[in-house]
Amino acid sequence: MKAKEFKVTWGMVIDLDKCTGCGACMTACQVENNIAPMVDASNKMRTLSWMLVYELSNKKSGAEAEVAYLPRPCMQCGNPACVPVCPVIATDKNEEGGIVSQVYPRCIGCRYCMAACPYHARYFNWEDPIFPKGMEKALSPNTSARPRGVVEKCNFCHTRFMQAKDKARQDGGDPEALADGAYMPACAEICPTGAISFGDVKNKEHKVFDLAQGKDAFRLLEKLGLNPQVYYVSKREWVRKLGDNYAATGKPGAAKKHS
Amino acid sequence: MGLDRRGFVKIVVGGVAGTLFTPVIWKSLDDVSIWSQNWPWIPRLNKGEVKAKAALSKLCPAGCAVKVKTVGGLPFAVAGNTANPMSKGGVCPVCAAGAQLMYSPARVKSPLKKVGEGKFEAIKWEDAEALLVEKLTALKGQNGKIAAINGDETGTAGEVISGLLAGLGNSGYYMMPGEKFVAEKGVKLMGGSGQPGFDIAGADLVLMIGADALDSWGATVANQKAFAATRPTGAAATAKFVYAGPVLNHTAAVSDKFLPVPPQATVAFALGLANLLINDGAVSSASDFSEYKALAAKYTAEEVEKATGLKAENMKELAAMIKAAKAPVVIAGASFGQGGGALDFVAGASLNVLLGRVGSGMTLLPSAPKAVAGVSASDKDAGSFLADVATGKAAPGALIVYEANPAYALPQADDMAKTLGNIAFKVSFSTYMDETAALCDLILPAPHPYERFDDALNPYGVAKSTYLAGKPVVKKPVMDCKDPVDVLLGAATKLGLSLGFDTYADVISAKAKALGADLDALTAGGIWTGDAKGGSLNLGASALAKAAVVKTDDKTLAVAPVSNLAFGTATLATPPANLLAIRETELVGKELLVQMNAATAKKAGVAEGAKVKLSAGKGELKARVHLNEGVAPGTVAVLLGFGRSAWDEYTKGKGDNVYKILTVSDEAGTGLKVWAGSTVTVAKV
Amino acid sequence: MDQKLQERWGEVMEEKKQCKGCGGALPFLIGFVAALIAGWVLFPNLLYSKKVQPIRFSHKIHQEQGMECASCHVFRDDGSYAGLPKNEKCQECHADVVGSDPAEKIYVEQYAQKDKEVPWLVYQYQPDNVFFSHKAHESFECKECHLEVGKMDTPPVYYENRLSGYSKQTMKMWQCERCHAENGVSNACHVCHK
Amino acid sequence: MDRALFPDGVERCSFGKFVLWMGFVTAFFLFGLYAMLLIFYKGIVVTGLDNYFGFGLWITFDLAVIALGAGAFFTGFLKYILKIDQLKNIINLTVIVGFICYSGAMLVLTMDIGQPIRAWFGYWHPNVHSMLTEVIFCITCYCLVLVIEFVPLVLEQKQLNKIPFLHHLAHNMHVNMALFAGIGAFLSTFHQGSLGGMYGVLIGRPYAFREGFFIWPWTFFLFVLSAVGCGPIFTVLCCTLMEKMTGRKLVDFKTKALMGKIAGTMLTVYIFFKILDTYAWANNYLPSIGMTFDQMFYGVVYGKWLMFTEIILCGLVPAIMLITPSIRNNPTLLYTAGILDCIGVSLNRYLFTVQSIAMPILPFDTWQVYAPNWAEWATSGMIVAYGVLVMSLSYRYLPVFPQERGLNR
Repeated sequence: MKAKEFKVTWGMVIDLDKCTGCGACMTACQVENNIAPMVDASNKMRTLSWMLVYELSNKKSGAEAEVAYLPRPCMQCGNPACVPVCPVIATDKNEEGGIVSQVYPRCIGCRYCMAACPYHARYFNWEDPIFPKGMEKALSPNTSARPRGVVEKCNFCHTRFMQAKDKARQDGGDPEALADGAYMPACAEICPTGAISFGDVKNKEHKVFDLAQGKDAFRLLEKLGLNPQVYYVSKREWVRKLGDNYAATGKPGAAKKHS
Repeated sequence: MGLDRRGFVKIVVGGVAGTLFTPVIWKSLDDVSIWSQNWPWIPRLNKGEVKAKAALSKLCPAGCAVKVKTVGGLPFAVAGNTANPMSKGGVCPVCAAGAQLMYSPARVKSPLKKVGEGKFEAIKWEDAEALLVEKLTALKGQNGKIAAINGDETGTAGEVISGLLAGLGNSGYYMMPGEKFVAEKGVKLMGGSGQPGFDIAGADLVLMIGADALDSWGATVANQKAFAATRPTGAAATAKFVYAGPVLNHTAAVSDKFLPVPPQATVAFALGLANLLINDGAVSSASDFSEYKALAAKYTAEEVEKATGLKAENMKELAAMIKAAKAPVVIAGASFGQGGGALDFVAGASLNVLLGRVGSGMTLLPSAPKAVAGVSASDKDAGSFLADVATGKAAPGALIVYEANPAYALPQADDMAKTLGNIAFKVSFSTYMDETAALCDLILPAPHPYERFDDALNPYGVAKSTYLAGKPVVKKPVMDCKDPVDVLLGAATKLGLSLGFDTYADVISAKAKALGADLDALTAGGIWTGDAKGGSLNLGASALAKAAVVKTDDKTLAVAPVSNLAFGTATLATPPANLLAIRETELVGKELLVQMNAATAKKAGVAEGAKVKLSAGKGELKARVHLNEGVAPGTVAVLLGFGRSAWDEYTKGKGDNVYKILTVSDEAGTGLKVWAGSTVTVAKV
Repeated sequence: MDQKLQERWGEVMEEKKQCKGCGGALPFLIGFVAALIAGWVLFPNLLYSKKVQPIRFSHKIHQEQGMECASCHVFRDDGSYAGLPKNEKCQECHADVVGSDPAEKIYVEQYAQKDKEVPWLVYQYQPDNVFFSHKAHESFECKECHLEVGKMDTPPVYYENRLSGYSKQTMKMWQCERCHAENGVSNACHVCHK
Repeated sequence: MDRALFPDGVERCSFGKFVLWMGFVTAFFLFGLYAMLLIFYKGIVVTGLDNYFGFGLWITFDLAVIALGAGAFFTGFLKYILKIDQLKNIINLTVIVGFICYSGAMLVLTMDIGQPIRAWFGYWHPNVHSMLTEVIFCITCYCLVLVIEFVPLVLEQKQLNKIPFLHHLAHNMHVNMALFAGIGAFLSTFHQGSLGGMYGVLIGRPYAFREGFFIWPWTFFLFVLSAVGCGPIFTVLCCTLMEKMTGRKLVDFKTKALMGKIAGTMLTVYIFFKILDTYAWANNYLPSIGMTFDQMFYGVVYGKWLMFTEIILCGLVPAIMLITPSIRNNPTLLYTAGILDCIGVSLNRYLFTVQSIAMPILPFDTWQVYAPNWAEWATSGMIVAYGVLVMSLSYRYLPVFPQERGLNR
């Protein structure tokens, strides 16, 4: 399948040197997207975490020890591994902005997309969403509640994108060319250190345009050729190295695209 | 001609054929699939207009100025308030979960009266208030019979409580031991007065000794914003951050340098650094400089390495960084925001004096005018008080607990809880069924921050006098609760004493007026800031001289409680929406993982995953070991906020409570109760 | 074996003869027609339950006062659509009974004054998983998608599907898709789903 | 007492004994049934599957049985299209085995998906780019074909066959069987391939990803070959097992050996390309994405030994054994080779399913270990029990083995 090109490409640039790993993004994400609280949430094998903050270590000790925190939303790959495999078109990458969709009423829960995604960005609803009595009154209007048995994932808080377009229309602006900051996912909006920047990586007006091309910018598993729309930035080489696979020889493999 | 088998068959066949040309099958199939896509037991979304209302979210110790998003009037999410210069649009992980906390299963739903061990019955408000008044009337006028513990450092509610007590002829008003409390003691030891503040935004080098300034110390979000401002993505950093503490925590993770310093070695580290600076030519006009110089000289590279395990070059490198900095600031504090000795503070603060940064990097806040006439801030801490109760030195007949959880969040927690239980009448003003409330004879549910008026003056750490105030976001509380201050004011009237106010709202507007702040602007999400007074401080040499020399022994390990704001605070168990933030290296099922580095583990004879028992004093804590090279030598790091015995299914019985194994000791020289750097013995089980 | 077969075959022939009576295709036709009637006439009545609006709201009267659709069904500043007005809006005129219509009296006494919102039935109900922007469809006439209630003195009956719980008028996905396709608008999933 | 229902001129065990045996198997079946109902009621949260292992025992089981069931289409192809008449002695059995494997696999699949009610979406909203869509189509269609192939066998049951209509029906179906065999061969080839393709296209899973020809990754062809390389011999093993249990000769050894030869030939072709493919993957593809062969394996659970067992011990060895007449014609060795062959192919399916998703792709991630829980085992066991039941009934009442009378005279 040939990867589709878009005029607008929503992308994230996450500054790993600024992320303290406080977890506010995970909370904001869970709230925005109506993910029911999980009793045993430290067991990451059964949780729903559209946004998950990984802890990276340089494996040294004492005064040399360093850790970095890596927030992992859905990469919204330009050449997604998950979309072509879905047997029922419950997910597509078809809309201006290049956000990979996931439609819960269509998904049959075969989990083939989960097997396909190397970022573990896709999650399966093991159980029906059970909110403590009364807490359903605090449901966000932006994401429909999912039944058990379907797969879901981060969609850059897509409803906020739609709302931003409506706002633009209301104010007589161009919904297809939103201003920088007009559309912000919950995680980017709430991050107390502003480690997460968001915008159109193809639009010079948006600050992510330059950030994504910075010399310290990199993407996860670039060599697999999935062409993610999420970029990371770190001045620490060991962190950048952990962003992609390197052969035991230490030499990076030839940047080879498969599509 | 009757209808025989064959004819019947024909009719049926015709019927089936005909049905295929009707919508019956196809429409039903379609509708059933639609039904399967909207199962009736899946919750439906709320409809209506989406608004964002300014609120003061005092869920975290400092309080976040936030915008609460509502749909059809119901809060559902939290966004930062970009207009507020303190939080600048940032939100801490606890306040981010605020909307869901309104419906937390742990909330106290109505006034409760104890009717036996762990059994409560719901009662009406008038009965509850009557009961409170009755008990207080009985003890009115007998000093020492009525006591109050306040866990809210910043709210004006404290003034009302102490005012009430004073009115009842009692002086037993105690604060939960926070860092502010210790720091003010430290400032006194340095010949000054007032609450110290630290100007992170204005510094080009920030040395944090113990203080977890970017996750849980002081005005966290403001600190994070100040840090972020010096770290423009894709450009050069404009300030350096160094963290010296027992654990490679969230603050250390983003700092330019992390220096592992065991909790009990803070003084040695600071004075060792002072020594290097002085040798580099640093001088101070402070009266006790020569004394200080002589003292620091004792902390040679070898001494420091012995106490901290830090190599000489690490210290040299740091000294050089400080020397190169134009506006350095040193922040000293316990790594978990309390229990630190005043000397730990003095040692760190003295570096600011030495570097001539008092009044700029480190400030002193003037004491603010009071709203309630004739009350003074308390300098007595709940820990010492309960210790006295235990030993019979104090014998209160009634105890009022406001926004505090002493049964959980004081050293040797189990003892504290026992002592607490022995007090005849205990009333807790609490939003949630916490460990202390569960012990009380009367629980008066307090509103959630979105349901109440509240304010925050000078959250610890701010460089300038700062005042925030908030008003309710929702029309009426979702539970049958009343504002504690309103209740107390009502009680006061019934007890025949007037504090000059009927409601907390009145108190707050009086406070605002006293400060010269515009209340409407504040409740709209604004802020009031006054200026900081400089004031001269000495180096606290005479106090530091008494600092106990660190004793190292092989049988025990220093325990470093690690605070992670997302996991909640002393007065708030992990919010349901934050459970995801707990890592599999921190909690497995119901087992807490304590962290130590490989060398320490080897010394203690334990390995990764080993079941261990940490014990000190009468307390013990069960956990598993997780090896973490980010922990200082000879130290075991334990996460705070676990081992809850009340609250809800999401937190109850998960992990173990580190407070249980913290032991109180009297600080040499100051006589202050300290428990940072207390030691534990580790045993395999 | 062959013998047996012969006999069976004979019986079969017998039956055929007897059956001449019950006229070839007639029964088939009877069944066929019966099914058609059941399917097209009875079934719809069974499938939908009829409901009436809590208040006999007359769009006609309001229009005669010179009101536009947009005077009550408004866009908010953020571009979202308010849909059916809330008491707040209605009370601008109906804080107290102003007319003679009994329906108004009911509204004022049972809802407005009790500060209770009217549980209007929405003919174009869409489920939670649909995101529909009225703003994006502003250029269309309301009646192109909605029942033309403007001239009605009595709101039409509300038909609720017993299986899916949707309104009979709820627009189906294929209708949305067709219109999008005809107007060259994207049919990507997230254009309409959330 | 049920003697009247037996095929003409054959002996069967006593009814009591038969009931006992059926009861024994039914017990397993019912336990599995309980697990299945529990899964439909509570969802697959009751299984051992998790966020890392969306695929597990069930998918492995499906792929394995579908491969082993390949005897049906391939033998059918040889018998009806290539007219290798000797295969008529075993063709019925291959059909029954195929039918059991495919119907069983489909049942497992409906359990495996999170929303069984929406299983039909595969037809209603197909995504033509997805190998899985092709699998859903072909498997269901081919299962129908197998039913059609199975029906005449049922109709030939002594009593049923007395009804002339059914008799003629069966006869006519037999006459046109070549057509169905053709369709079956076509469908099967494709979904066997698509099952391989499913993994081959996983660009994010270096262990499984393969380049290929046009839209088909190499795994597409390898899966077809491996299936036909084990299907026929699996039927032989089933037959032999039945002979051992019933104590009656059912198919002459010549036919079995022929099946062995067929499987062996295909297996040899397969293993040749499999080795080429593995070599190219390790030396070409992996370096191109900066990974090494060693990174693909971990400890014992995911050790290299698995791959060597699959390719050498259970691939190359049986291949050689089966194409060498002297070895093939020795019953014991033939069956040993057959068993190795089947293990090898099943192991191949396991590795593609589990190892490829157990491997950490994110450099800061770690290997995860997967263990199926009782619910998965029970339900898989239910399918096996179901197969045994169908097979037992067929053997007792249907004329499955044309040679049986002769061989046991």
